[in-house]
Amino acid sequence: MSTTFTSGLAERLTGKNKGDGGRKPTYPMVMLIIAGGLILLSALRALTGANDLTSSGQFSSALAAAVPIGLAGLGGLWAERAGVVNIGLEGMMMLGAFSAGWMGWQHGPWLAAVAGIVGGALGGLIHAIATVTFGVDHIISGVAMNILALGVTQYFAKLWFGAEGSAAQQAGGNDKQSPVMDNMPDFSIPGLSGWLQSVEKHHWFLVSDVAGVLRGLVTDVSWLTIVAALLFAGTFFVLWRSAFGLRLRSCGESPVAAESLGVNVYTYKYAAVVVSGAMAGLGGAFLAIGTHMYSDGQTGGRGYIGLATMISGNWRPGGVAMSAGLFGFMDSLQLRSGGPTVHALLLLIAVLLVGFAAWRFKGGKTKPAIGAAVVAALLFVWFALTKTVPLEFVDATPYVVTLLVLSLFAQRLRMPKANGKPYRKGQGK
Amino acid sequence: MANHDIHLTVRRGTVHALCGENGAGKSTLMKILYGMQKPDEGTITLDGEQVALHSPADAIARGIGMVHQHFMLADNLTVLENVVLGAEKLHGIGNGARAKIKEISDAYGLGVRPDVLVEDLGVADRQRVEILKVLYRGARTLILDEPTAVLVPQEVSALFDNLRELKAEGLTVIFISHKLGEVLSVADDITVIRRGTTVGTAVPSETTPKQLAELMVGEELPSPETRESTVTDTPMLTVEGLHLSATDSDGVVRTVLDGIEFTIHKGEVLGLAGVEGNGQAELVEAIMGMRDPDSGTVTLDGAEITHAPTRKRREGGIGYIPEDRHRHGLLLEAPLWENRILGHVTEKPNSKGMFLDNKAARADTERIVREFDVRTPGIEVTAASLSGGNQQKLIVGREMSHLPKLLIAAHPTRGVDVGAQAQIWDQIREARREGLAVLLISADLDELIGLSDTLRVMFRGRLVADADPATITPEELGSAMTGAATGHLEHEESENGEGGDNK
Amino acid sequence: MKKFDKNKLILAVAAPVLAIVAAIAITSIIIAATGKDPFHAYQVMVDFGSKSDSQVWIINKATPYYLSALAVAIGFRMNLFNIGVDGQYRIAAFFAAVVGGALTLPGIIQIPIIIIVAMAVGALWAGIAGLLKTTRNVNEVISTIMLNAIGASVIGYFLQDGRLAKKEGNLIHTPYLPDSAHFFEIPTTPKPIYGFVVIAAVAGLAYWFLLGRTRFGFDLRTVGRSESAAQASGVSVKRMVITSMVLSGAVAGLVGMPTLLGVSYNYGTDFPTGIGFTGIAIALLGRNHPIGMALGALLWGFLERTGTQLEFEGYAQEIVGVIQGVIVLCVVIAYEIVRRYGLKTQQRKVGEELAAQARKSDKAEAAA
Amino acid sequence: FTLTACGESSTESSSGGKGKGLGLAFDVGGRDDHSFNESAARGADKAEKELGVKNKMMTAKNSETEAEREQRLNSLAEAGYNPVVGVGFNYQKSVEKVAKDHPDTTFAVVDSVAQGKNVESITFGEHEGSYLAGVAAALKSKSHKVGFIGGVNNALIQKFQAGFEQGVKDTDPKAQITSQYLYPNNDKGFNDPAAAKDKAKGMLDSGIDVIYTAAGLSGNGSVEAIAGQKDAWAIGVDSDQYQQPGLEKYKDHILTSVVKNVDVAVFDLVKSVKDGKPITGPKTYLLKDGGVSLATSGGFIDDIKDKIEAAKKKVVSGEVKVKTQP
Ligand SMILES: Nc1ncnc2c1ncn2[C@@H]1O[C@H](COP(=O)(O)OP(=O)(O)OP(=O)(O)O)[C@@H](O)[C@H]1O
Ligand SMILES: Nc1ncnc2c1ncn2[C@@H]1O[C@H](COP(=O)(O)OP(=O)(O)OP(=O)(O)O)[C@@H](O)[C@H]1O
Ligand SMILES: [Mg+2]
Ligand SMILES: [Mg+2]
Repeated sequence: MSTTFTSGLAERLTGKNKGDGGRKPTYPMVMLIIAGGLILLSALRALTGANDLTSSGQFSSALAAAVPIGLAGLGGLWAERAGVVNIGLEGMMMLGAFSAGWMGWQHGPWLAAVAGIVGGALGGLIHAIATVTFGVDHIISGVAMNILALGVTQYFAKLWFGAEGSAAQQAGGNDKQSPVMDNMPDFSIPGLSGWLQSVEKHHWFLVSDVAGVLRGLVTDVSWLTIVAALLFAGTFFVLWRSAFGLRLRSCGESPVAAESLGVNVYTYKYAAVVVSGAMAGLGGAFLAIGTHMYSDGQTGGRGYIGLATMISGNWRPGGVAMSAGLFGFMDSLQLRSGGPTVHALLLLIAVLLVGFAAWRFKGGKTKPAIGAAVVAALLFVWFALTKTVPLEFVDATPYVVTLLVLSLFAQRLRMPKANGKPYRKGQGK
Repeated sequence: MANHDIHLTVRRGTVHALCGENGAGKSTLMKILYGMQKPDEGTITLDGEQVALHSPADAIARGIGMVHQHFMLADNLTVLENVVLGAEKLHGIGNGARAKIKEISDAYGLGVRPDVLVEDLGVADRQRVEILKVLYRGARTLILDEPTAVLVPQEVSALFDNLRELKAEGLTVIFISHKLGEVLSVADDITVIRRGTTVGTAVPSETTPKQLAELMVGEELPSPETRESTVTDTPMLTVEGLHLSATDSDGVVRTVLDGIEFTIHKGEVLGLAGVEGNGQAELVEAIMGMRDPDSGTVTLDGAEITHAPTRKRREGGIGYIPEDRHRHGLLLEAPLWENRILGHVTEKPNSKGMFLDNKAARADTERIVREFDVRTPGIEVTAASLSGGNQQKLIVGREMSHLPKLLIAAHPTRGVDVGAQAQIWDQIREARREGLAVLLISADLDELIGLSDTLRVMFRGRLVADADPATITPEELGSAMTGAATGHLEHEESENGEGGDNK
Repeated sequence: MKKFDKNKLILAVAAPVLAIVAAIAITSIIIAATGKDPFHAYQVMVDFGSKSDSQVWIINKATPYYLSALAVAIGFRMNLFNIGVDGQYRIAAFFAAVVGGALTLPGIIQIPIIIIVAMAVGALWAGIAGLLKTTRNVNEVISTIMLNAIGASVIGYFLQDGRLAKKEGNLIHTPYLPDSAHFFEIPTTPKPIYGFVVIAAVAGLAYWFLLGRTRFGFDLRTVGRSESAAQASGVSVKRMVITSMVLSGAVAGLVGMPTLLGVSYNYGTDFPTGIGFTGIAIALLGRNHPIGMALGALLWGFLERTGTQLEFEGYAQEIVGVIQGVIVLCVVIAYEIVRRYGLKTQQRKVGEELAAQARKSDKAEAAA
Repeated sequence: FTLTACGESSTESSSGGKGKGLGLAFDVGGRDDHSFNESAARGADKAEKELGVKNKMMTAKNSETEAEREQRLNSLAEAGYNPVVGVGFNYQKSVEKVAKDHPDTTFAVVDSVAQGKNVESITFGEHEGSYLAGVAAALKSKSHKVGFIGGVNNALIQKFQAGFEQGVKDTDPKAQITSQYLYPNNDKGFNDPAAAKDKAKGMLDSGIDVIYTAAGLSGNGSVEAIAGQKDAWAIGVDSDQYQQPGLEKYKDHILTSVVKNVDVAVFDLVKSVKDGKPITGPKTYLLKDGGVSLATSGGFIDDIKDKIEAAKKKVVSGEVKVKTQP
């Protein structure tokens, strides 16, 4: 999958909500774009023989990789929709992962998820106190939050998991990791999964690809993934279809106006940031539950990436889901199949860039068109002359992709208007 | 203290006007009535019942609604969302609410479309949304804080028609303004506030504007009128064929300035009239070098500066009193002396070569504070702690200290009290006598007419009309501002300047 | 006038003191809650920290921290959040090590070349973020975070046997710098202080002078205080963004130098990471003030030096991380409280003074 | 001239007498890492039990600098611990430096070669152990496709890869080997089970049925993925992973583990110091010294025991020379 494709899609999905239509995506349009993407991917697979591109395993692990990032992004969305920038997501994820590890080995994965939510929410609460009550700059508070969370989790991990002779240590815990917990149950849609597998095996153009993708999404799916999906849908309904959500968003758009209409802005900001922490915490818990334990450094910067998905997802749940999906896809692609498969993607990106160049050229923007065409040509050359991509470059793809998406589309993104701005009660003009 | 010893009684079913000069405490009083600020002492009685208003929610629950001086709208939300916000319980946030909005809008002829984004609306439309917001909540008492400040006269009379209709329905309207003609034309009762306290009441039918003004100010009103002409033949600023387009957030390119041509001579004040948002701000920014025009030329004192950077222009002798002093004129958290350096860091006495000369800058700030009567205990306090008027005086002092050839003054006396206003006018007049050219932009048409040597009207990015300030009336100017009249505006003697003139 | 200055001083000291008191209180509660005596822990730390070799160690440790904080602070002063100092100093140190390892020149030439390469590479890497911000409107927080990760990959690619590095046992590193490139040391007992501390001090001084005493510094601070006012005053905000990003990156380039020129003499897989993030904490702690940041860096060094010693007394050294986190959080909150309190008192004073003036003139009028 | 910092130095005031016992400085994993730190700790425990030598263990923090490692070793030496062992190749330079300042203390570094009169450099024949793992993998694979997952692409892990590949090739020349690393250059690779799980799944999906994972803690992830597939085998590393409590559920899929007996080396060193004849200089614990071995718990390789023994003999005798680089 590529930059231009998904972000274009995200763009459409998340475009400005212009009343009666305008750029609001229609259902058939979304389906059309998804179908187009699939056809491209299948063509690429058929052409390069990189079968893993659309295998069920690939999509299944992409989904698992996307969930924690997506949850962090969703957490960011909650906070920023209420006007509070949350760069402390990483720290809140750490707290979530830690709490989940602590609860999980004693009481199982479900309670671990709950503990993760609580742990993250506590982090959110601290961030809310600092930013909302005390009016500390949001980014500064977030950075402080990350430093604090790191210190606290490491300290308590040593105390609670690694103490000599403790029950936790006996059960396999140590300074850096919790004892293991049970599996989170998962499910497959019976019948469907097996049937899809048989179709997938044949590597028929498009048909097998669709089967692979579908199978990846319906086989061995953790229940927690379902919860995450529900949270995405729920977020949309709560924020865009309920009075609570309207009030919350109004705090991010114009807190002074909200205040003048009797909305207690502080309350909504608090609620949003705490929910934000809870989501990030659940993301952390998902990591811990997935590997059956908390371990030091587990979050690995996913909180920051979550922030990036929120931005490239244009502060909309659909957009966050799409860009988290892209990240998950790239991440699992490089982990599962390494260089050669990513190598195949060069071709796809080159083709899409040519399309982009043509589009810009038609729109009369020669400069970006030429730029894209040159990059496309370079990619073709690179593709033709090599057989694989160095692991280091593969490693960096998600980050490069984010930078690309942002630099191509940042101008079109629309963040909540009062996001990151200080707000004090009764001090509006 | 913003308010003390306030006594205000409003009769049900009337329009009650509250007037007072800038900073008199009108807004503060209304914020108290609306529960946004807490009074230290005193009581509020509503329909014979003593009430305590702790938050706007309390006020709303008691049928008080307020349209603020600065609009309280979220640009990125739709009209519907803005209206139902905080009142979701009444009719939900969906179709019920939409129907109700249409109903109210039709009943009072407000013409509000519920699904438009607020950012796409003009000022008058926004104000109608604000009024609808209040009515939607079933308010029986409406507070309108300076609703006419941003409207052209024609829009004002439409608004007044709306207000009369509301009154006929039995609603109570409290209406704030310091435009006395307006007040006399629409109000049933008038209360005057000065320095945070009520100084008297008046009955419109028995009061002249002059009496009211003196009650308000406590002294003769100063006049912005320019007596003798000092206009010379030497062009100072020449703008030719200026065209500017801007890309909005949707990537749509719009023309904001089109074919702008004018010349300001030494010793001339050119007044630019126009409803806000018609390109005046962009024109100023183009002349200041903050925006780069697509075509056309700007010439300052014989030197072409069309694409020169802002700093070059400032060094070349342009002084700038910005429209929004907090955004463009000051560093609020910096001490006064650093604010004195702002915009003139490359000039004496602020720097020597590449290095700052903090000592000299401090000394010169002391001088400005003294000569321009900036009321401050010292130059180390932050700009934020000064009142708006004193901030403005500091800015004027700073810009005048560098002996500009051209002064761009955008709303130079907005939000400034009468004393300071007179002082600023004097400064401009005096410098003009010494050959200063001034581009004056003001929403206060009296100021504009009184101070200018030449008048131009801007509408939708073009200069559509010109007029002679000696004869023109605010109404005539207003009709050009709405695009109803173009070309050279001639004063028609037959018309009587009803309601627009306060002298 | 004098009154204000005195108040200002009190207010300036109030915040860190408030924060440290709060931090000690919170940490004590945490330690006590785990059944240990917090005061004994502090005593151990103070005792050990006051030893001469500890002092040398702390200074050496604080030097890169200080440089990192300076780099971060340049951004902060103009409201740019350069989260990317970490990536910048690493990629800078790497290429400086490569260049330094390839040349053999007299020290007087070799050392400046290495330092200049480091500053240039750091500036370049940071400049990307600046450029993306000004031309493509990409938020620098996100872009620098991404660039950190990309920088790590770039280093990873070149830091391999046969590319720009070579193997020594299980370590992989760039070729050793020649002896001529070793930076001087200040001979103290029992261990020397790395000479780069002098450069750090000079950098601090230059930072103070540049920002506080030059036109450029004024412009930079203006942008930090109000972008719109800066623009109207004639500062090219875009150019300023790029310039300060580049400047910040150049200083970030220095961060790795004490290690490269004084300790490791090569860039290897064991080159220290994370100093950029520490720099953020210290810049916050020191409030972007050159002396405040120096104290902050020393405090960090002190905590890290003495934290290890706690292990011998039955405490967990990880408590240091908690202390650091709590201090930073308390400091940012305390600064905000004090700032707001200061502004309020000042406003009140101005109001009072004006009211007094008004009363006087009213009286005069009445008398007349 | 010489400046003197104020106050006495901690050395002058250190109360630590000599002979406090063994000082162990771990890398970030810590003593219970279920891997080779734990193995080192086992050696220390054994020394305490059998020789009555006490010990002190300290663990590194994340992203440390040279100064911190030096300080840790220094503190241990000054507190009177002897010998002082740096577990992990990151300690190489710091051991060299600190050993110079404490000539009367014996130092050791594991997995690296350090210079110094009073320094032992303990290295292991990981490639030899991995060679045997390769033999076992080749014999057990039904699909003739085997995989290797390394945590971080560094020289040490490449030794595992080289030995394994050679073992497979020598046993089953037509077997296909896929060798991949989790991270090119980031210690996160030793601590990212989720990544290893994905990697292993990818390999399994491509038909590989035996996977050897040399990635520290990350290995748990690949074991878990392998356990999800019938007839697939995992080969563990460092400790006998069949015995590991956290992997209890999957142990039926753990074919064997290449065990690195750091405990043997540590015990030997402690004993030598206690006996007054400290071991110094480089010492490589190879297959023949029992420094590395193939675990047999679970009994899954009992059926191919003979062939493995035969391979081991060839290696020990030098008939087969195992490469250290792929
Ligand atoms: N909370 C407060 N407590 C005390 N004094 C205050 C407070 N807020 C503002 N002031 C005083 O009010 C003035 C600040 O005015 P502000 O900036 O609100 O002016 P403004 O409304 O724009 O002024 P103007 O009425 O001249 O337009 C200062 O004199 C300040 O001391
Ligand atoms: N809490 C307060 N304490 C003291 N002064 C205050 C306080 N709040 C506001 N002020 C100041 O009191 C003055 C009255 O402001 P207010 O906005 O009520 O004036 P106004 O009559 O509405 O003027 P305008 O015509 O400019 O709208 C201003 O100078 C303001 O800054
Ligand atoms: Mg006012
Ligand atoms: Mg007002």
